[in-house]
Amino acid sequence: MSGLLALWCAAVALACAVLAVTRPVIVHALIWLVAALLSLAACFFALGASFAGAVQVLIYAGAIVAVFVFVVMSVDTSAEARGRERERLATGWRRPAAAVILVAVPLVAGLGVGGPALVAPQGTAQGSLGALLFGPWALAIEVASGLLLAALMGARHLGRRGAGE
Amino acid sequence: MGYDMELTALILLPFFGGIAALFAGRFGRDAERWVSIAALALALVILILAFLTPGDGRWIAFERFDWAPSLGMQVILAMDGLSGALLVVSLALGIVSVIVSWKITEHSGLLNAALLWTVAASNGVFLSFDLLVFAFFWELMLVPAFLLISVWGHGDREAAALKFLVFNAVAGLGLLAAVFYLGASGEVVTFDAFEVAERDIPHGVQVLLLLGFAAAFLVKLPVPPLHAWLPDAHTQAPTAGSILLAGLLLKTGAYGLFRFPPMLFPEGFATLAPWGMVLGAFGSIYGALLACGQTDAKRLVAYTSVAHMSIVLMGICGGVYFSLMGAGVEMVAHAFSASALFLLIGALYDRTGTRDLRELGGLQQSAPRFAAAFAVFFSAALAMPGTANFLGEALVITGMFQVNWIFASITLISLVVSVVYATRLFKRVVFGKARRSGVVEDLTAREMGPIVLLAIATLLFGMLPQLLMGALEGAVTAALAPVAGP
Amino acid sequence: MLSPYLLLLLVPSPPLAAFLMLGLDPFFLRRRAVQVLALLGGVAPFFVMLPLAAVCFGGECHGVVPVFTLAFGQSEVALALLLDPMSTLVGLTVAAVGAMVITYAIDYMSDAGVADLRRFFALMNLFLAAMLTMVLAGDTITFFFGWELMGLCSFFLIAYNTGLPQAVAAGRKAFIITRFADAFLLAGLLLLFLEANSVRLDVLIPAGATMTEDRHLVIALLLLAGALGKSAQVPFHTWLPSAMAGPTPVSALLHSATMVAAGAFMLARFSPIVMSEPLVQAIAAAFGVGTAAFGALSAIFQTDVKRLLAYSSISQIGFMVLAVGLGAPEVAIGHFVVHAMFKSLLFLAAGDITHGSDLGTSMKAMRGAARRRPVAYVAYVAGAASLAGVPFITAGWWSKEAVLSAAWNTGPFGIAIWALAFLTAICTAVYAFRPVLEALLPEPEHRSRAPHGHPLALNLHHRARIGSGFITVPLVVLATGSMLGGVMVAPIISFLGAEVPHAPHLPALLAAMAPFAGLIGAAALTFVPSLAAAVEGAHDMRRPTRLDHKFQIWVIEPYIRLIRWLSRDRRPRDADLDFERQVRLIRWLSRGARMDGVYQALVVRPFVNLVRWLSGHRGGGVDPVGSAPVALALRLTQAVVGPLAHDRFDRFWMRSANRLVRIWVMARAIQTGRSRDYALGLALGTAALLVIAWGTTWN
Amino acid sequence: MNAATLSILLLLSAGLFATGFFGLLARRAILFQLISLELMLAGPALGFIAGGAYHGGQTGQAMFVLILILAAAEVALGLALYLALRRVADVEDADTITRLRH
Repeated sequence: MSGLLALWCAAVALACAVLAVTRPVIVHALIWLVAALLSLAACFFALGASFAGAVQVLIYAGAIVAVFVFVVMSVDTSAEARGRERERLATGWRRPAAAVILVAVPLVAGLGVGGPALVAPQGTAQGSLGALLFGPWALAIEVASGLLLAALMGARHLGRRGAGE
Repeated sequence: MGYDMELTALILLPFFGGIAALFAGRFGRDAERWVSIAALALALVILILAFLTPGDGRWIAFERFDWAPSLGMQVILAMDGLSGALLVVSLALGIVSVIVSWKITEHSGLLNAALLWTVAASNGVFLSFDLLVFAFFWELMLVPAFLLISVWGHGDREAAALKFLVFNAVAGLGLLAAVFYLGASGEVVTFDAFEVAERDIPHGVQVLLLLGFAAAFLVKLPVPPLHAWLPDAHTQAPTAGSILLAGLLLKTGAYGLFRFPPMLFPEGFATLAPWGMVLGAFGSIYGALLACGQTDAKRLVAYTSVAHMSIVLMGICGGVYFSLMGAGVEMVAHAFSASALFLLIGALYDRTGTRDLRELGGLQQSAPRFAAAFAVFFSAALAMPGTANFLGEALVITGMFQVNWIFASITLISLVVSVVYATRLFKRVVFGKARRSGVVEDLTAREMGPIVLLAIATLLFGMLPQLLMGALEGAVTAALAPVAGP
Repeated sequence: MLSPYLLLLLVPSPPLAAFLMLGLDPFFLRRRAVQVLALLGGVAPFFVMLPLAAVCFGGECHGVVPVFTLAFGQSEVALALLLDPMSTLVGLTVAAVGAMVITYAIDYMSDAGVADLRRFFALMNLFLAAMLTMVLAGDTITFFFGWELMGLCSFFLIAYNTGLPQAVAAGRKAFIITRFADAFLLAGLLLLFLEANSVRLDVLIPAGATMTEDRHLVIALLLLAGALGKSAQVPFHTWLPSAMAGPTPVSALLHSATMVAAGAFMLARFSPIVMSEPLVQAIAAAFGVGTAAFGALSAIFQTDVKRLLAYSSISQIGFMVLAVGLGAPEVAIGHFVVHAMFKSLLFLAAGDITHGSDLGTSMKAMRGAARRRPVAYVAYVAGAASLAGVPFITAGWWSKEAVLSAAWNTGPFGIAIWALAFLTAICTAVYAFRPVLEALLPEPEHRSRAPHGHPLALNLHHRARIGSGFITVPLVVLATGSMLGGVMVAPIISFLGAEVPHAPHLPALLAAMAPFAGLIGAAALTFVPSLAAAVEGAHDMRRPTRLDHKFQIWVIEPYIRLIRWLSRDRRPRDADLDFERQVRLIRWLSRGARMDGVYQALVVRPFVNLVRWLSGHRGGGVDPVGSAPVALALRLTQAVVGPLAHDRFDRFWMRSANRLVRIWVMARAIQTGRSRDYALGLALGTAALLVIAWGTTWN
Repeated sequence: MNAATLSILLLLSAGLFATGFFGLLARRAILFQLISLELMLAGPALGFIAGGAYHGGQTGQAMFVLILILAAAEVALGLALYLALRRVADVEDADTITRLRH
């Protein structure tokens, strides 16, 4: 049951994602992105990863998209800009599509055909995520935090008025 | 004789004097010139002192010290009358050339350095008896001379300098190859000319080696058909360069020929000497004829140098006492007279801006002192009795009569032709009316100094030849002995 | 005690010192100082010679003053001055003539600028010193030194008017021709030195005389050739008439008494060597008499006084050479002394008369001389009489008679030579008296500016200013010498140690008549207008007027018959052709047998062509021999290095490099700078990785 | 949850990734590319969570946390860059920024 729900939510997320990348208007695309991310959050809940689902909602759909929204407010949304976007997409989709197929076919085929025999499921999650993250994975977390710090500083630097002038 | 440094000093003094002159310019006006003159004058004093101290018979002074004994390299410097006379010539002409180029301000430090280095290198040539060191100085000489022509020359100076360099450097290879063979062919590797002279070299090898030596010497001499560099180099060189070329560089060729072939390859020399005389006879006429046809005064004098040095070659190859002595005297005499003519023509060029015989003239009226100086060296050029040039040529002719009267007759003919070109030069420059040159300022005191010096030298050695011939006696007998001996 | 011979050193010293002071320009001199110095230098040798001559005539006449000794090799070369009868006599003569000429020149040249004056007197003094050195030389080196120095001085002196191209050309010509002859002399002297191993005349001449080899002949011939050149004998004579472009005192000193006569002196000096070879002797005699005759004939037709005197010198020195050839060098010296006096007198007098004339030294300038310059005219008459050999009262007769007698006494050939010499003597009288008679003619009407004035007139000086004593005294002294010197001829010859030759009465009488015959001829040439015009016309290359009938019969007719006979011409006589021949003869003679043309064609032109060819004109390359190695090297470079210049390795590397560049250009097209394209690249790379992974790991 | 579900989930996650990838390549506006990047990160996140659920460990969620951090950093920098570009050169088309080429 939960498996089917997860499948459904994932399928919806995929559909929303397809819509998100093909909308000519940025606000629409952003809405569809939020939809896709929220569907994924539902999927995570269905799969029993409730922490992941919660974080997904909080950070992805909340924080990140909020940031997007701030930025989007400065974007030109005139009719001709929309037309330009549509025209760009109409003329330039074939080569990316071919490339994506080139990537996707071996990926999917590799997963599907002759993939490794899947180990039998071992029930629900055992142990605590926190113990894992702040135990054996502490180093990875530190690295990630360093990355975040760097990103923060970079964003601060880039956002400084007059930096590039 | 003890271990002295006087001969080394004769080479090193001008060399370091040149380096000093290079930088002296920033310490005062004309400082580089005074430094040069001081260095040369000091060397001259040392040389005269060396003359006055008694030598050991054959050599007035002798020095020997090791350099790289494992490679058989050592420095052997020896001076007899011949080298001594030529050293006097080289130092005196060095001073003259410094004085002559007094007014050249462009890179004057380097100019004086180049003059002094030329003198130093040719002094090295005149003194060295280690063949490798000799060859080293031989090639070294080309560098400052090349600079002199290419930096301070006139007209197409780069081409002339290159021609000079290519001719002499290529010919120098022959010398170098022969020297290396000589050094390496013995049981012990040595370049000591005295030791090499003791060896028994097969006749054919001697001829080959002699050809290598002769290539370098004959080009430097120069004798037709190897003379093509000389007129260009002389014409384009500055006055000081012409003086050193005519007075020193040509003499190194004659000196080498005088000294080494009879000493190292007596049999080979005896084989090739007749051909040398043929070349010399041809050159003496050919150079004189071409001198008659020139319109550039410097080129004319350059071709007379070819003719006179050919006579020297003939004298050396004659191999009898008179001809060798004549060649020695002619070498010294020509150094003075040709340099003086170059000096005069250079002074004329400074005033008029032309050396074209068709444009000059009227010196007699406008500049009597100039004309008188011309007259003196004009007489020397055509071998007037009383000048050292006559003594040299008469002695060569005497020797030639002992060897072969045909060569003597040819030399006499070249004497007659010398009147044709000399009077032509004189007529065009001194007589007649000023065609383009206008009124020429007479010689200044600074120009008169060297000219009087050279005139006195020319006439002194002509009137009192004992001074010169006594000095040459030893070298002449040494060159004579291997040929005449058993 | 010092030997009196040491005075010998002092003989050439004063003029030499004067030369040094004047010529080397050590200090400023005023005009008067220059003249005083020149005069002192010129006159002093005579006064130094006088005591020496006294010693010598006193009987002690063999002194050698060694100057210094050169030791070289096995030989010793001792330079010395020598006093013997010959050098005493000739030295005295030269010193006297030199003193007179320089005295005369003080006045004659007084209009020249100070610088030119200095140069002139410096060279004159040097010349005098050189001649004296040569005469007194005791060895061949000193001898040759003086000999050559004279040649050099003659070049400078003839070309004294440096602005005048023909004077300069004449100087060069003189110098080159005499140098050519000197080469022979030098060869002879050097060979002699090699034979005798000494340069001292007192050693060398006896040694040379006893040689009995072929070399002896060669040496004698070489010496003879040297003498002929210096003395302007045929065929070397051409330089002397041209040399008249020099100022008159130069001609008087160089070309009458000293330089040209030096050849004769040299032959006399070396006569023991020359005389011991009969062939050389015969050649010398033939050249001497031939030159004498030729010079006299040429002189007759001259229209310029100085040129006339130049040919006269050629002719007279021919007599001296003849005397040496006949084996009588003492007679030659006698003639030398006399000739020196009267010839310099003639030059000086003619110079004085023509001085300042618009006509230069043309014969016409002599006209009216008796009125204008009586002293000079009388002196000229005296000189001319001596030259013509008027019997008894002139010195010339005595010395010439000695030469003629010597010829007569030599034998059958001698009589032939005598005949030729006799005819020459007649011709001599003709040309000697021509200017004398010309002077009696009235002066030309308008003497102002002749349109075709003599070129020398360009540089003329005007009348003398200093005081005529400087001109008159030399003229009077020399004239006296020319007239009364005859009494000295016999003593001179015997002083030199020979007998005065005496001919039988008949030839002596005939010879005595020669001057008078010549006087008639001269009168005919001067006063018969048609003849005078013919001479003038022939010289000017113009067609002459019809010649006088008598002259036609006696002189021209035989000549034309001779020509017709020689050329086997049997055609009827053609008057125009005959005229043509006459004119051609006179013209030929007046131009010195056109030897100049011959030299021009045989020597000068080929020489110039050769030189021009060698210097790149006339189709040759510049300096063909010198450029040959260069051309060879260039050719070699082209042949060997040329193909290698397109280096295959180099080409390969260059092609690879080009290809790389092309690839780089293509590769660069991928690099668009657009992040999307890089993303595409990433995608493709990922795809490829995935395909590989699919093919490997998962299987 | 069985293996078939996992396979389908993985396929869907691959589809998400491919969609994001397509968007990255096809869109020229920088904001769209950033959105696409978010999707590209979301795909693997789904894969990790699905795998974690299947295997029953916490590692899937741990990896998701890392991806999340990455995504946050990327968005922060990307948007800052976008704003800087807008401000400096008034650029919103990624293709016009080609100075890398030079």
